[in-house]
Amino acid sequence: MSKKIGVYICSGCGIGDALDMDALAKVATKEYKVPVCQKNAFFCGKEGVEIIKKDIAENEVTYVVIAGCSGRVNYDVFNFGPSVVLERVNLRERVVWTQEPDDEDTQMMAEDYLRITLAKLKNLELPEAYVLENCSRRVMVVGGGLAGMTSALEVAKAGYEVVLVEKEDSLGGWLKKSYKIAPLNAPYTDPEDTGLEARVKEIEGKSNIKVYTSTTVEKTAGAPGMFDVTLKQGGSTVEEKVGAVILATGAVPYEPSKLGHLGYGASPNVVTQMQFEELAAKGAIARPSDGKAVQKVAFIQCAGSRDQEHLPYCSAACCVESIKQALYVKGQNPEAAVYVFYKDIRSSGQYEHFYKKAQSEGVMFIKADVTGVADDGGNLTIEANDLLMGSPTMADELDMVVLANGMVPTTAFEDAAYGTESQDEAACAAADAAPVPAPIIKSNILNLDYRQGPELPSLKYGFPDSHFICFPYETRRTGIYAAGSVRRPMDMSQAIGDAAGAALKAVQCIEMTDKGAAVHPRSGDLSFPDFQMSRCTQCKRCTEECPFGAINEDEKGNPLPNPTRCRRCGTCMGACPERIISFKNYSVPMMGNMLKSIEIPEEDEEKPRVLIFACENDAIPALDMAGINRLQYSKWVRIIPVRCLGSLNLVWINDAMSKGFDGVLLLGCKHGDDYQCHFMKGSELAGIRLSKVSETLDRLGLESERVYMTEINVMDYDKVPKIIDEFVEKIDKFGPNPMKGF
Amino acid sequence: MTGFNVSSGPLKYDTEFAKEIYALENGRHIKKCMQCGMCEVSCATRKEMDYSPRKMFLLMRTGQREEFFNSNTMWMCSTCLMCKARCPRGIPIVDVMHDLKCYAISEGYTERPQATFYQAFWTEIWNRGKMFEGGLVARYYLKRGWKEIRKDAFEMKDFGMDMMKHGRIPLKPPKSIKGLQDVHKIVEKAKAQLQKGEDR
Amino acid sequence: MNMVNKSILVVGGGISGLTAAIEAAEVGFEVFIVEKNPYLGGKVTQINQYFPKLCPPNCGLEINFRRIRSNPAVKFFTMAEVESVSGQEGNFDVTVKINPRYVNENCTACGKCAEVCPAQRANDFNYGLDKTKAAYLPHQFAFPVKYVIDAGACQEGCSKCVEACQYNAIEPDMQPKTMRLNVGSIVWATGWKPYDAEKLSYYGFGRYPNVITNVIMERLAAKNGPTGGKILRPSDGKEIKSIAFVQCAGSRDENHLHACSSVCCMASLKQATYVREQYPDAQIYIYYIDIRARGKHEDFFIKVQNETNITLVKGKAGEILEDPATGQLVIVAEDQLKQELTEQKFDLVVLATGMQPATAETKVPAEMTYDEDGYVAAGIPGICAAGCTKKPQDVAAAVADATAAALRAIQSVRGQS
Amino acid sequence: MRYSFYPGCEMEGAAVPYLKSFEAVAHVLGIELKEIPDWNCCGATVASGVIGDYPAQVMSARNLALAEPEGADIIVPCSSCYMNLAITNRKFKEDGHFRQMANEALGEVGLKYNGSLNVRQVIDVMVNDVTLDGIKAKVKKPLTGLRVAGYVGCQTPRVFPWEFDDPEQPVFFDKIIEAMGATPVKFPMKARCCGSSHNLTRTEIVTEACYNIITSALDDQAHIMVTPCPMCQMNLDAYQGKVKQHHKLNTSMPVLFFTQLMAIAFDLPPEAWALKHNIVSPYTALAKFGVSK
Repeated sequence: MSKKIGVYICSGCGIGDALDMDALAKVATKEYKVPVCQKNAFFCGKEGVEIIKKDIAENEVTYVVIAGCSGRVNYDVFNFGPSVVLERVNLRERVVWTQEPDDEDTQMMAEDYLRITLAKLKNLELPEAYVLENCSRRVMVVGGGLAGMTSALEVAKAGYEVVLVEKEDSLGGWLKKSYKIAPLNAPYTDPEDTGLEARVKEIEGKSNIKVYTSTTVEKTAGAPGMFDVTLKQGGSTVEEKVGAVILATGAVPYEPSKLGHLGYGASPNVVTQMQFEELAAKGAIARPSDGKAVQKVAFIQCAGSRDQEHLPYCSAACCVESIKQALYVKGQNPEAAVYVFYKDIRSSGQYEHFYKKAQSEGVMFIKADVTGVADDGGNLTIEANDLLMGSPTMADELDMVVLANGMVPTTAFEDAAYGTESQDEAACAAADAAPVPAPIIKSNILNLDYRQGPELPSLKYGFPDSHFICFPYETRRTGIYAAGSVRRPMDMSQAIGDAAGAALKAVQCIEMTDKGAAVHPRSGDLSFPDFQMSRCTQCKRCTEECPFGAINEDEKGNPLPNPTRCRRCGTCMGACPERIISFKNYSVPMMGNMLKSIEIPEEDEEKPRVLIFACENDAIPALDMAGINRLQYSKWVRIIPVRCLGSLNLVWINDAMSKGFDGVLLLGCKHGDDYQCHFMKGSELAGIRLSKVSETLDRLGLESERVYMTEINVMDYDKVPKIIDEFVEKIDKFGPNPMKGF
Repeated sequence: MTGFNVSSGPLKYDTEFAKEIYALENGRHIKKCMQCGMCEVSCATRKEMDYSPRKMFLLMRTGQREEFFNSNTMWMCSTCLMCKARCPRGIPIVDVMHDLKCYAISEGYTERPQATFYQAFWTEIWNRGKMFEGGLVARYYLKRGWKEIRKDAFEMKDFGMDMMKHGRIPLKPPKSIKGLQDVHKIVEKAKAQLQKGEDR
Repeated sequence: MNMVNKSILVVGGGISGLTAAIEAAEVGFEVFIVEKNPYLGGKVTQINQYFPKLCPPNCGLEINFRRIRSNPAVKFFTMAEVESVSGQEGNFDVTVKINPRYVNENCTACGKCAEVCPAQRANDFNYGLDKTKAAYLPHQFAFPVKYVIDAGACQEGCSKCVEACQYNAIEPDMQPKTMRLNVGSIVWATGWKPYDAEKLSYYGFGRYPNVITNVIMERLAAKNGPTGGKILRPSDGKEIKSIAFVQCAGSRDENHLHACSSVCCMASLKQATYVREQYPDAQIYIYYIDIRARGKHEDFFIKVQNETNITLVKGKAGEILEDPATGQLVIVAEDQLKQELTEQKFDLVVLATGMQPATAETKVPAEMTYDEDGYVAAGIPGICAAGCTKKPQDVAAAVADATAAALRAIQSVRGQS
Repeated sequence: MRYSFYPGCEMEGAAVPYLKSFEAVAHVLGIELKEIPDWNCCGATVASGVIGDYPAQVMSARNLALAEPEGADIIVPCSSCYMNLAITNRKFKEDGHFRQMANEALGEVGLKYNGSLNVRQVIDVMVNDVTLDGIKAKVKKPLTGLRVAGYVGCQTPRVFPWEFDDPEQPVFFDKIIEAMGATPVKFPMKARCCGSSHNLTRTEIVTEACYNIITSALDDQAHIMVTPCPMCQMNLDAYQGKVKQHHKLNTSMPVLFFTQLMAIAFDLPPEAWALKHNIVSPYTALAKFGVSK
């Protein structure tokens, strides 16, 4: 495609009153020799758009630059199809609404923004998608329990093939051991049949689901659209090619042997929820010691959960499970005495109806601290402090005590995540609400052939959950989605919905990959990083820093990129000291040329220049918002958006300083425990890189404070002008960059 | 209302007494209590009551029968319906209090003046088909005895005089209704039905 | 057999509807969103921060809006409502009423109309706590970035905005329009509304100015709210020294919302952190029946408990009394762990009012079934519910549910072919 | 507007001014009253506590059965009577088993009730059938400037919460006061308990409750208080002397049945006001409306 640039300068919304339109046009036509440049007072109007469309059609304009409002607005009217490159120069929100009108410096700012964009276009190519030749359109689901079976069925019903892998000899997971499940449907009052048989039958009836039982995943290699999975079944192995993976291996009960203080082990009649479930499934619930039908049963909630010594978190499902099991006992014998000792009854949402049902059947719920469980010769006794009576109490002559012993994700299990010595530290750390690093659990589930570890990174407590509230399926391993109680503690009802959601994400990843497009958050982006391997020094920074584990390494340390794992954040590009990584529409030289296009006034003009690299996810909308609120900030700054601060290459700082900028400000997203960086580590990595810059600057005799990074979120639009002004003020105090003019 | 005046040793949960109470006409609704405490706050006579309803239910499940029946809780209820209207579990607490009154009377816990008052009131209705205030007062004091009359007579003097003076206490009791025997038959039948648990 | 239409209609442009629509579109399906407000984003646009991360909803919304901007498969209609649905899975005819915005597509969002507008209206975005002009941008982050005119608030005969607008964007004569859509499947995601707190007579909302609801608290704490983010008493604009959160204000209540609304415990714990940040010494009380901080949210519960001057009272707040002279409030409640009846004074009381599904009042125009609170219990082939139309849930769960709904909608249109 | 009329026992005793004024205003408003023949006591707040809810309800159902042949809804001025009859009636309508069993008991004396009637509280009838405009139309002597505390009492609004009014802060009674031209005051205690039948057994409960109610009305500068409830009126009126004495209160608060005030507003003859029965004198408060002994 030939590159023919058309520049359209809008004078509407007060732009024309504040700026010299002709001078702006001159930047395009004279400085940049742009062949087509038009002015109009209302480009977003029908006629304005027609002008542009006409140029595209008749004048063969392929690169359109609209200098007017922010790209957040009028995106729909300025849509000229995928074959036209569109760039917006934000004169309105970023210049006119934040600066003095009709002022020399405002004009200079506007002209610089036009220059930046035109410089960008010089270096920008329309990306061509990385399209796999044989993109696999199959989904592998690991785990054949409730969530896994649900995911498999949902994917299959959407018309895709499924490979369902279960390590046991039949499907079902916990459902196999369950007598019934908590209600999934209104009126949410009675336990329901597990529906296991029907589900298995449905799976068997689907020709597009291939089930492997007694099978584990030995290795998962490749990338979305082309995962090569080695399955191990008995002594033999099978190879399967799949496009996406759903991890639905669930959770396991917390190890009851650690619950000796609640009587576990002291009597066979102290059982876990799961053991009780198995007893119920056998028929009449009888106590293990002598087979006597139960008359008096007590449940102890939070046995392990919500306990800093054991599981600091709430296991989310146990309250509802105990309510269900209490109803088993009542169903078997309405006269039976059933007690539930609890901290808080967490029958959230519509499960309130279920709680009420159990109460109506006569189950007694007792808010109490259990102080001991004793075996008094066959029968059990619970001693407690009844918190609502403010009195010590006891329940005696109990036939059984059931411990609601919570759940531990399978992704943490091999590591024996909690209850061991090493893990006590983790528990203590959690107590202090100190950051718990995201360890990659040494587990044995997916066995990813990834440079960055064999399993999904955990967020906390071994659960590989998303850190994003808005994006619960965000994953740090593209194309691999966790679903059900492995992801976070949840009940069965939630797990079913969760499994269907993960199914969509898997299918979506396949469709996007098939088109060569990125998935969330840069969904649809066709660009991908290109590695100029001849100049690679095997420093491994790209492979280490990629937040998504997209880049493997060969034995020599050469990066082996997997474009379909890539999320296009540019972290690798920022990391590379040799600057060999670039995207067609985002590259180190492109950004360098953009910043170099900015005119730096002579020192004696006393017009300092500060360059701002701003993350386009949060900082850019915040800057727009400052404009919408007409908040004024320094006229000396020039803002260049970046995909993520993680893509910041240090050479840009060098370039900026040697170009004569007096300071560089970096605006990124929050990092740390509650990070908001959409690429997880962008701002954190930028911070680390910058620490190296300051040494260099110091060595050059430049104040290291001339380069400063700070974190803002989208709502900090009111703070951003202050941040900018304070930084500019500080730079002002340092005086001009001594390298100006060199 | 106060905290629990109970022994310091551990109290045993006991479902037997609870079963007895659950078996009362509205007793089953008690099971739904989630111990939120709304009834205590809502009660018009909370300052007088020994135990709020929710605390009564706790006494019940720890089997403290004497403490339960000796409390004044049910007798303090003034039927203002606030707890019933507010109870988030929809427990008709007022109706439960009716049951507890009935049960207390039938179990012989009739020492409280309110028990006398209730019985006197009911006798009025039973005898006439209607209530006659003069008759009620007479019956009440007859049953409570001289000591109480002497104590109250002074207190009640102004009230009685005022009411009389303004023509609001008829001197003669109203005539019994014609269908008094019908009322008796209906009530006897209904009580028999209730006894057999046919009401629900 | 009828021709199968492969497009999907999503009713409701809140976080659930947006998610369902975008997720389906990113699989490659054409999607229509019908939203009754003049902007997309629904309730979460009015939330200051999400729990437990305390991050701003606009961050995720901006990303979602960017996904819409870059995906021509998503089309949306604001100020629109579904009037009727006929047909069956694979071929639904839907009538959509589009209410007049009085501002057409020419709007550049320059703001001139609002500048010259002489009339004011109560700002529903801030629950009436402040006013906007009759010509207004619904809120700063509003998407689409287009002004709206509240014709009911206009001064009679006024045409100042029409004259001021250089782009002929204002059409005072705009009429409601009816539009027909043919789609293969429908996702119903009309969400929820806060339960009417005036029905909780014992709490005095509506009578006592300093009794507010949790959704109002979000606006008070929000930078783009009526107080610029400062938590102040509505009665006199004063700073606060004490505040109480009243849990289960309407939820878990046979007289009001039967179900637990599942988000209010976490929401109040979160709002306690808003208060703590602005008032390091303020006394914060939380009256509760059970604290339902499920799963990993327990961490947040512990974090808040560890703050100083936070008191959790096990006992439902019974009633609130007001001293009309000072606007001070007294909460009467039973502190059940201490076995005593308490009367505690506060400057401000926040009622953690629960969720009522929109479908409690406005049913789906199809043969759906509902549970006792009005949540959709079961759909019909081709129509499924998503998010808080189905059950009370927090944002993360609603988004997961909406993602699942997107798949079911796709199955409906795929399964038909 | 035709109704079967259930007066209740109090109307023949302590609440005689209620009966007199109610019958008079009902006539003016076009409310035709047909007294239920040979009605019996509803059971008050007491019968349930002695014989149980069910027998008490069946007893009060006799009144419903006697009224049914007339085919008109039942109007009830007394709040306790309303509570018992309305709850019983609701059970007949909604609980098939109850209906069957109760009719079995009523059948003992040849009665049957099909649940065809509605039991209506007098406020409900005034607001929804007569309508506020209907009341306004009959006002000859608007009570302009009279500040009135509308004491609804506890049971009336709470029998069926929200069915025709807010259970704790009812508004319709105030609207009736407004329709008479008077000014209803805020009066937050308007639906709090007056102590009810504790007057005999524990007088201090009543005096304490009445003190709080009266001072709430005084705080809001009410000139008089009106109520639709016989028990409340008696406690507030007849025990007011005691309340004042006990709490050293100097101001009096006349407490009228609202129909008495209505009779004045309608400019009916003094017999209809029936003010001679009031213990706390209302004459000073009402003097400017030409009310005197």
